[in-house]
Amino acid sequence: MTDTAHRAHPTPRLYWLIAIFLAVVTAIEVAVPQIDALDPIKVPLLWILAALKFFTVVGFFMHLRYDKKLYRTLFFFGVFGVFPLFIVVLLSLHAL
Amino acid sequence: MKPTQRNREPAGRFRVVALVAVLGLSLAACSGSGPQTALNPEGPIADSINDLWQLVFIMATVVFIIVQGGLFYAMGRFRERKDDESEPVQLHGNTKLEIAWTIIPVVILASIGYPIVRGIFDVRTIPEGPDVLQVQVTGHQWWWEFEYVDLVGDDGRTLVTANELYIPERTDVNLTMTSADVIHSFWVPVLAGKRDVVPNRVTNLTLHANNATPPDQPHPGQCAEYCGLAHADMRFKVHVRTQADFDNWVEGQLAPAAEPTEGAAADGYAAFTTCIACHNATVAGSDGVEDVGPVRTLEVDGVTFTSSLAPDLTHFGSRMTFGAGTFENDREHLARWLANPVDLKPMRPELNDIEAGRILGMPNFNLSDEDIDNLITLLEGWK
Amino acid sequence: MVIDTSKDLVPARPTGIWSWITTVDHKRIGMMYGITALVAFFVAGLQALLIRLQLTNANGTVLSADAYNQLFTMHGLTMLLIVVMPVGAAFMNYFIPLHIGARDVAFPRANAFSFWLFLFSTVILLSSFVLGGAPDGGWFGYAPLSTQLEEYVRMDYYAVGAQLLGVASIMASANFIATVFTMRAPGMSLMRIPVFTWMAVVVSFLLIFSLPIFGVGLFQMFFDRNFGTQFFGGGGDPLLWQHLFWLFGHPEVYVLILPAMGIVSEIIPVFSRKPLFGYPFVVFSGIAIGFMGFGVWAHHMYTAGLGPVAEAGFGVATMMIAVPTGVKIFNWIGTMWGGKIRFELPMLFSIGFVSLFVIGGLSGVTHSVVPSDYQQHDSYYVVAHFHYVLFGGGVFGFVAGAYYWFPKWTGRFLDKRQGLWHFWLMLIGFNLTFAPMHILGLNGMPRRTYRYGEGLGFEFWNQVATVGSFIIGLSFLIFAWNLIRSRKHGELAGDDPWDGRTLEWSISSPPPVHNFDEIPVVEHVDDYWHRKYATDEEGRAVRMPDVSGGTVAADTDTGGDDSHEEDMHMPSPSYYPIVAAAGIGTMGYGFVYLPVGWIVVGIGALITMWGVFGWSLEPVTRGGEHE
Amino acid sequence: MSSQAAPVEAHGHHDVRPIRKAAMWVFLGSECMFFGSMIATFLLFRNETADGPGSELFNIPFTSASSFVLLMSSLTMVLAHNAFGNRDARGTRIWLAATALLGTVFLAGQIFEFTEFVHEGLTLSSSSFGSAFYMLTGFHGAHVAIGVMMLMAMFYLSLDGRLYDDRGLNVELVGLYWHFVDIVWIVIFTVVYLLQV
Ligand code: HEA
Ligand code: HEA
Ligand code: HEC
Ligand code: CUA
Ligand SMILES: [Cu+2]
Repeated sequence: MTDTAHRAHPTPRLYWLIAIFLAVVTAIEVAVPQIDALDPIKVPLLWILAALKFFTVVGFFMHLRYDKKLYRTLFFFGVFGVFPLFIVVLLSLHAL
Repeated sequence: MKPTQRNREPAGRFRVVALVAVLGLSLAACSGSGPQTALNPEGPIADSINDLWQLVFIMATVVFIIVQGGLFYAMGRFRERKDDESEPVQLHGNTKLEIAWTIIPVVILASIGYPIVRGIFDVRTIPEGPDVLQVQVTGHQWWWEFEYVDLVGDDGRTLVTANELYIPERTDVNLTMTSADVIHSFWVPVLAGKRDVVPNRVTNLTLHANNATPPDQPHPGQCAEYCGLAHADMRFKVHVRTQADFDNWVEGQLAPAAEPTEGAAADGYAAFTTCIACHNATVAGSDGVEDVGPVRTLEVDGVTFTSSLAPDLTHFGSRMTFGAGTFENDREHLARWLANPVDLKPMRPELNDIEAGRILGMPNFNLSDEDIDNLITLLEGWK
Repeated sequence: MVIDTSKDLVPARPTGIWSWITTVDHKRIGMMYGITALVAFFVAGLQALLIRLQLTNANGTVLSADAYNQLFTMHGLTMLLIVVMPVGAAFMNYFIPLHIGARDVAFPRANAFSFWLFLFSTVILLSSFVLGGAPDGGWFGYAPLSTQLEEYVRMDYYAVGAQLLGVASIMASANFIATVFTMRAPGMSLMRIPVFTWMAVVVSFLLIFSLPIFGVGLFQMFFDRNFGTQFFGGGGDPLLWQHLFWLFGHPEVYVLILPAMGIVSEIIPVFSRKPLFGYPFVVFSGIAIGFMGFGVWAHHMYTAGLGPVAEAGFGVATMMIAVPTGVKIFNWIGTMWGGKIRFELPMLFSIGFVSLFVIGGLSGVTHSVVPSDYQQHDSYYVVAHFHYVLFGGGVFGFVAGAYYWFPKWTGRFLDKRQGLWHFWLMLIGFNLTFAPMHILGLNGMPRRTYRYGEGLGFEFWNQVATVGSFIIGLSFLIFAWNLIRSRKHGELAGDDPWDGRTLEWSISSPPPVHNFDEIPVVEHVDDYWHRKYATDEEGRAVRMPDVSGGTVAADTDTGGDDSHEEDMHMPSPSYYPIVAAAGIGTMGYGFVYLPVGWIVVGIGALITMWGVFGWSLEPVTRGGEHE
Repeated sequence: MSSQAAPVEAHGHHDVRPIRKAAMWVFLGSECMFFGSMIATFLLFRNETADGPGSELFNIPFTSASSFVLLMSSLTMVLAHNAFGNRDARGTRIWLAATALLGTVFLAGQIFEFTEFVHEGLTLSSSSFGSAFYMLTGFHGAHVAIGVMMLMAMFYLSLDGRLYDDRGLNVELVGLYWHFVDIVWIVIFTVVYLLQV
């Protein structure tokens, strides 16, 4: 029950690297709408980039990669639950 | 193993008899009764729904009998007996059995999947073609407005009426519907299932009636989505006519009402000036045909609906009922209506805001008995 | 009531009103949920009786339309949110820690806070009757009707009351989840948890994930009413509300039924003297119901115009819920099969549950047949369906639980003769009331109508229903009397009156404040049964000679000695939870009466802050060092 | 709300931290649904501007900058947590303050943005678009504000060395909450701003 055997925690160095990574992705995100050539894939691309940032923060800053599986299960119910539900809602309202 | 119980006690037998009796009764009770029933369809659409219902009902009954049978059997067979000291076998389950009773329902349900999907498309297909009668429906708190968009009179006006819908027999009728305020639902059980009438949206419903109704026995219909205070009294009638009778009716309705020139009706017409703040009537007077009241429209999703403040009264005399299909159209009821509408039907006229187009019922105008009498004569004369 | 604990390191049971107000004991909180819900049941039942009186004859004149609309709305809201959900919470509070071998829930003060917030929301909702009118938009408050009359505060009561109930429920659910996942006794693996507690977990997840959606809808409703936003009116979309509502509303109906299913899954094995048939199947079917329950919400919107494809998809998905539900039904019957069934009261009500729930479930399946539902939707057929599942299912299940666990709460039995009267009257009355509604609905009687005309043929069955409803009422008068009397004068029951299987029966009745003298070490599903019984070579149960039921807890030879606790500090009582909840309740009243109410909101916010700060600075346990 | 009680000894050998973290994660899962509903509402009304002002008001460079600020506050937060884990009270204090500061800057940016928009005629009641926009970003802002308050509470506790007391709320939980508020903004920034222009 009380197994608190975490994987080794990341170091501040890693945190800084991740922050730089996040900043770069953000820069790309802001750039994407400006580039006309990317227009056809803009929507999926932006979603993917957002997801990348999202899970980077969750995994490293929130330590979900290193923490108990229980937490992951609890949280991912919400994260992955919300998408299908509202995609169906929006489809049925002809808003997608 | 336990000794099998050969002789069933009377109690057990009684239970079975009771069960059969109850089931038989409920089956019998499930044949339709009353004019608003969904179980005696009067048209192909309601019919196809009913067929599906019967299929599912039988299926459900079979499942019911099996499950209750199993339950009651277990109750009788495995009850604790005084002479029996032994403990039961501690069985923890049986995976094969459990998988079986997971799979079997799946199969049963999958088997009605196809009829369901087909049923939906049957009922929901919007009929097309020149033979289809197009009617636009606007729901209001708490009455219905009907406009026959393809039926246009000499003066260019379309046929607008309220609360009583006339349709020809054996013809597809396409209702295009919206609401002026809150959600309502259009429901004539003998002809079709219900369909919500939603503000800001356009919905469709198909009606198709097999046979003309006797003049005094139209099909009753009712608003089926709770829409506030007088939801219960938001009813309507559907008159089915032979094509010839229908054409006759259309002709009558397209003609304007006559402006009375003498007698009680003329006095009534004078008093009618109060009413035209909300009610319209198309009247042929000395200076030609004129809409004496407000005529308003509502644009939703590219469709233009008439959306009046109150029911059109041009041919009020020809209606069987009023107050949204709730009261007999006779002098006695009308007198009570005009004396104090809220006394007959619950409404909230104190919240009316004519400017904003928000009407929640007809106010009391403290009309004199004489005015009331004259107004009734006027309205009853407008056949 | 006070037990002699003789060991002075065992906390004594405090007494007096103040001890209830400041209590953080999950058992007392459970009791308070239960009592509140019972009172609310009588209120909502009385409302139902008025509804029935009004509908007895065509054009009934007992109630005005206005009164009727408030009554059915509040009847539905109260029954669902203030009766059945809290009864579930009552059982969960009381039995989750007992079932998993814990001393309390994870966050006792948050637990108390959840209760008080629930209580204040209840007060807010019910007080609306005398403060400007109760909500009258139906329990699902469809927009734009619910946002239409800004001048009436009625639907503000709805928006605020339901929102606060939601917050309370989310907190309670997070608490239960944390409790079950992190505080189980040694050896109590997930697949050894009693089914009731499993269902509580599923319910908690359903609430955690569905209530926020409802919360957003309620905010939008509230903003539309008070701040001129255009979510549902103006350029907005009325169907958005329906989606948000039913995304909550449908999981909600499983929130209402799963605890009852859990209770029945506890009772049937005990009175069949056999383990639950296919425990894993029952557990997984519950989880499956939870998942599937999230995917079928639009079956309440078949007539709203979603389009044939969506309707077909939701129709088929809805039908499939019959599968995991059926698994439960069949496994219950399988449990009885080959058992030795004792028809004690809890068992009678459980069998009533199974039998009636099947009827309600099957009518649900007929609803899921989309074209059929075009006719049935918003007719009395739906009313029949949901009373069969909610009353025939939920209420029967909870009443079964009450008869089953009353001896644990009080140490005494409920009177059996009165119980039998209760059972039979309730069974007959229930069927007389609600079976005819199937017929009425199919014959075209719409629901939520305060009157119906003559000539539609509705009178006869309505009269039958009214008679039936009074028979139900009578049965509950008997029940109430039984509860009140048996608490002090019932037959003594001992600690393990039914030869129970789960851990709660291993401790005294009523349980001590700290639940377990020693945290038990668990080796089986139905661990307590296995301490009492072995099986012979045929697989039949054989009572083990040396252990006498009910005294196990006193023996100290089970479990390792390191599990023996030197000090048993229970969380100390605190009045901050009630202060914080009262602050939020005050804010609630303020929000109803905006813009004047802003002052009240401010006052409420201050009280809340006081509560929250006090709460966070207060040491957690009596023995706990602070600073 | 978030300061929950923890019955330490009552649970014997249970370590209470995982209990609270479990509850926090469940709460965050629940918040996903909360924000998901509002994001869906926004998507539904993204074009319902009633011929009034809409997404053309957005100033992407400005919002990008404030998004960046919030993103970096996640870095400072995780550094605070790291210092806290190393029992480095001074480091914890500094990084907590930095996080609260960055959060405040973000909030200030949002207030500035809102006032701009209102000037341009986009209000809560001007259109469904406005309603959905303000509701979503407003509730997010409220979350940030609550986060800042919790950070300041932690900062205050760190001043007299009470950070390590057993308490319902601690740096780790505040951190989880704070990161969550950040990742929600990642999605909002994409959906509301980037996808609309
Ligand atoms: C406890 C609450 C509860 C429960 C458990 C259920 C269970 C089910 N409900 Fe019900 N329902 C409500 C409460 C509940 N419902 C309420 C309150 C409303 C009305 C809300 C309102 O409008 O106010 C409603 C309305 C409602 C509707 C909308 C009707 C309408 O307004 O038009 C539908 C439509 O599909 C539906 C379907 C179902 C189905 C398929 C199930 C299934 O889960 C049932 C499954 C169970 C069984 C089927 C029986 C046992 C199974 C077997 C014995 C196996 C074999 C069976 C087969 C092969 C069929 N329900
Ligand atoms: C758990 C949920 C639950 C329960 C238990 C009940 C119980 C009852 N309901 Fe309920 N009902 C709902 C949930 C529930 N209902 C919901 C959700 C709605 C929809 C609301 C809406 O449309 O918005 C509804 C709607 C509804 C309607 C439809 C109203 C309408 O659409 O116009 C009717 C009509 O008969 C009705 C009747 C009853 C009756 C007679 C009981 C009885 O079983 C009640 C029995 C209880 C008592 C009688 C109280 C106990 C005893 C006393 C108070 C002592 C006094 C006794 C005597 C004097 C004899 N209910
Ligand atoms: C403020 C608006 C208003 C005014 C003015 C008004 N009415 Fe009405 N009237 C209504 C509304 C709204 C209804 C529909 C009520 C319902 O059935 O819900 C109605 C219904 C009626 C009906 C029944 C129509 C039907 O087919 O159901 C009659 C007849 C009637 N009014 C007559 C009159 C007369 C005569 C006057 C003038 C003395 C009058 N009304 C003035 C609003 C008004
Ligand atoms: Cu219109 Cu109900
Ligand atoms: Cu449902």
